[in-house]
Amino acid sequence: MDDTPSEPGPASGFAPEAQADAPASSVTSRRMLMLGAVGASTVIAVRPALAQTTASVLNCQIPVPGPGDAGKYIDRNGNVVNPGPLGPLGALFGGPYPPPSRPFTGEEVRNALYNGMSLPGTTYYSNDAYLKYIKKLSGGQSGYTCFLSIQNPRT
Amino acid sequence: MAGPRYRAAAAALLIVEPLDMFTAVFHRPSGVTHLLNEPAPQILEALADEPLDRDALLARLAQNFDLGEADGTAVLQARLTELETAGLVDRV
Amino acid sequence: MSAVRTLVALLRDPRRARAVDPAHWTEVLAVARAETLAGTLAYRLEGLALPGEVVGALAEARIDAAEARRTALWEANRVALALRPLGHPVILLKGTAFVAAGLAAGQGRAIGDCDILLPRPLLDHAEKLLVDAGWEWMKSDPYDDLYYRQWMHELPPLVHGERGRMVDVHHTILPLTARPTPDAQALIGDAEVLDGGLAVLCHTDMIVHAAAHLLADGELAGGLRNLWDIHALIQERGMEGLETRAAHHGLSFAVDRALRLTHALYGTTVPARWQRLTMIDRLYRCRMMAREGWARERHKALRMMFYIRSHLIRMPLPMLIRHLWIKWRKGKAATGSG
Amino acid sequence: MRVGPVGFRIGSDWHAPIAALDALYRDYPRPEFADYSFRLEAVSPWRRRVRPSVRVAGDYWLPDASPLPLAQGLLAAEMGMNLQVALGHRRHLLLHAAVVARGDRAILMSGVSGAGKSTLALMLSHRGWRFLGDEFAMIDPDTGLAHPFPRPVSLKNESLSLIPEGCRTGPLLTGTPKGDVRHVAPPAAAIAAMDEPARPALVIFPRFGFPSALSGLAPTETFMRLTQASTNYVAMGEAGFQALTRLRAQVPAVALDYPDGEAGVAAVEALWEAL
Repeated sequence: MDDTPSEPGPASGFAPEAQADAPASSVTSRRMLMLGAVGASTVIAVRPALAQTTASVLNCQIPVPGPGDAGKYIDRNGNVVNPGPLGPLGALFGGPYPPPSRPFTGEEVRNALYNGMSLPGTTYYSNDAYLKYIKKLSGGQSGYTCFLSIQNPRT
Repeated sequence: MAGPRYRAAAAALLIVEPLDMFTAVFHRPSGVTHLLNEPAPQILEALADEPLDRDALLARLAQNFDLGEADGTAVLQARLTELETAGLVDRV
Repeated sequence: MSAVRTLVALLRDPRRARAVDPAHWTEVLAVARAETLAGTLAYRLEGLALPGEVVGALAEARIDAAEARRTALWEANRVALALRPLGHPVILLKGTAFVAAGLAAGQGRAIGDCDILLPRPLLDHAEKLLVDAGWEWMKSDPYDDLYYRQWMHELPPLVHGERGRMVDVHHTILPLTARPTPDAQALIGDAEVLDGGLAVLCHTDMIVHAAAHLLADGELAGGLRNLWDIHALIQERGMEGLETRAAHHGLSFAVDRALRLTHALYGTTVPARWQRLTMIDRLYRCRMMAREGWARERHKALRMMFYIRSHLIRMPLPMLIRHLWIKWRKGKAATGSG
Repeated sequence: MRVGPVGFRIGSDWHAPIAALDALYRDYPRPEFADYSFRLEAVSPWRRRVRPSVRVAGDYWLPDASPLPLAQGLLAAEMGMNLQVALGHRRHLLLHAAVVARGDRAILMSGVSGAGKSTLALMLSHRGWRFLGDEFAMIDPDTGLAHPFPRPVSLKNESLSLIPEGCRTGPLLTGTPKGDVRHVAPPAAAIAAMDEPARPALVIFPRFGFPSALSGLAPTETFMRLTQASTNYVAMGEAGFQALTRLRAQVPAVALDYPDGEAGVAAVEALWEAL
């Protein structure tokens, strides 16, 4: 181990002021340098902690589907589709599933995603379909901010 | 020829804070903080003084470090692409 | 004096700041935030001897503006990088252009999306390049998508998957459905090239665009900010050649009105013929200043009128009716399910 | 009203939430100037009287936030204040943390809702510690000092039984999105000292309801946890990076699991003694 974990020192980095003497010391040690794998990543951007932007995040809402798709159903893969031939009965036969009667709250979605609870008023299958829909949300869609805000890596 | 030459963002554009195996870098033009893991900080260091193409960079790194047996060309290209996307290196 | 009037008066003449009492500052700040003019105000008032709390709040607005500037410039840099294969400079519009060109109009300005202008034949290629570089479509609705492509002056908005920033790729500065049809070729041909694969409209086109944006393309929401752009552009670099250029683009009426309004509100230096407001101008001014001390909007009827008008300007009546009908049905379906 | 360095102007369509705020915030100054304005508004005109329902509208707000019933107006006001600060404040680096101090040295206890930081801070404040806040640690980027932001503590559910005797409290709010909630005004001394900053001396990431455990953190982990705990780290730009790296480099940080409040207080005080 040639790393000193806590104290930042010239040996560990490319801090500009360290450049004058750093190369010499790294040459002598010729330490192993791992280039990583093609698919791996060695540059990680620190993102805004949306989880913390407000204490009321758990009170935000995620409509399923968004207001632009009102009346549409959700298929088992989480896509927004037209109602199936069975209409609401599709819920009993593998979908597509009718939209829930109200938007889910951030807290409900978080519990469903991370604590193994079902979304209220759902069956095992419709729960899965709605969650797939929610996971696919992207910027600009209704509920996306809310969804981002519950992505809290900490437990 | 090994394609374009790359150079690291100017030192004045970066604030570097070595942590442990990671290095935190604040990139002034974007306002983004990046956490860099080996070999990204070493690549930036190698590209700080003069622009190098990929093969020259590999040779430079091999001078200073033991890169092991495998051919590093493809992996190094992946690293460069990653750094370029982040704006930490650009092509000359 | 109402807070919005004070805001305008302070932008016009910062020396009046000393006469504002603390309680009124609270209102002025709320209104300035609602009009996205807080940063602009903060730069205008920088260095004045004001109460400590007010100085602190204004400093905060400057921090925000500085970050907005940084983010906008970086986004422009990334867009230019992605579009490098086009071999054509990326013409920045509005706020991003002001900060990239270092103009006074960019001082403290809030900047949202990255608006760019490209020759229409390059649009498809540009879209592909942006998508390859990590931008994603955000409109999932086929009607909206078609509407954008067919009738608007831009691609459907693209959002960068990682940075979350939106880029609007325009090929002209007004929708194709609108009556005036600006000369897009001249806009592009006379653009001033900057470093880094970027460009901005020439000075007169910037003013014409700002006026068109203020009056012909919007419901006048954020009107005070857009009008301030025009004021700052003229104060910094004059208005020589503006009339001719406006006429060339068929936008004289918009530019004339913008000049009259900016003179009336901000005291912009303009020749005498733009120094008197018409009756209709007064309605515009009233609409732009329709905010009370809590920054809530006032004059509902007037706002509604401008909303309808904004659509009338953008498209012919039969098409408008169809558009509103589709939007209404969708809205109704949405509330029905909620 | 003013809390620490921040002034709020709060308006409402109804009288009740304002009266509740007035009572709970009796000891806070009422300056003329406010940094942020927001209102508690009816979701629509007829919902002022029929099943009245409150939403927050103001300088900063979230489009996705769902409304609360009028009976929970106080909670809406508290959320409104959090929202203005979380989204608008740029003068300090904000960390989601409770802060207590002895003399001029402070402990930052950072954690998500439910980590027990509020309860710990309240208990410590009744054992001779100065209470600087249970929501946000405000770190001055120039000095590195933590500025007090001592709002009332909001206690939830099982913590409600821990409210010490003789505290000023708000009404018990039942059935809120966070369960049963009651706000407890901080000790008067904490409010009186709310313009006196303290130097961070220890950062703790507490976790309530786990067997007692204490672990050190690698620099990167501390760094990441602090960025994740900050509501304005990215918006602060370079100043945020500088403030956060300085805090990381100068102040020791530990993760603390604790089974109950008593054990938590004992562990925090033991850590303090060992500094």
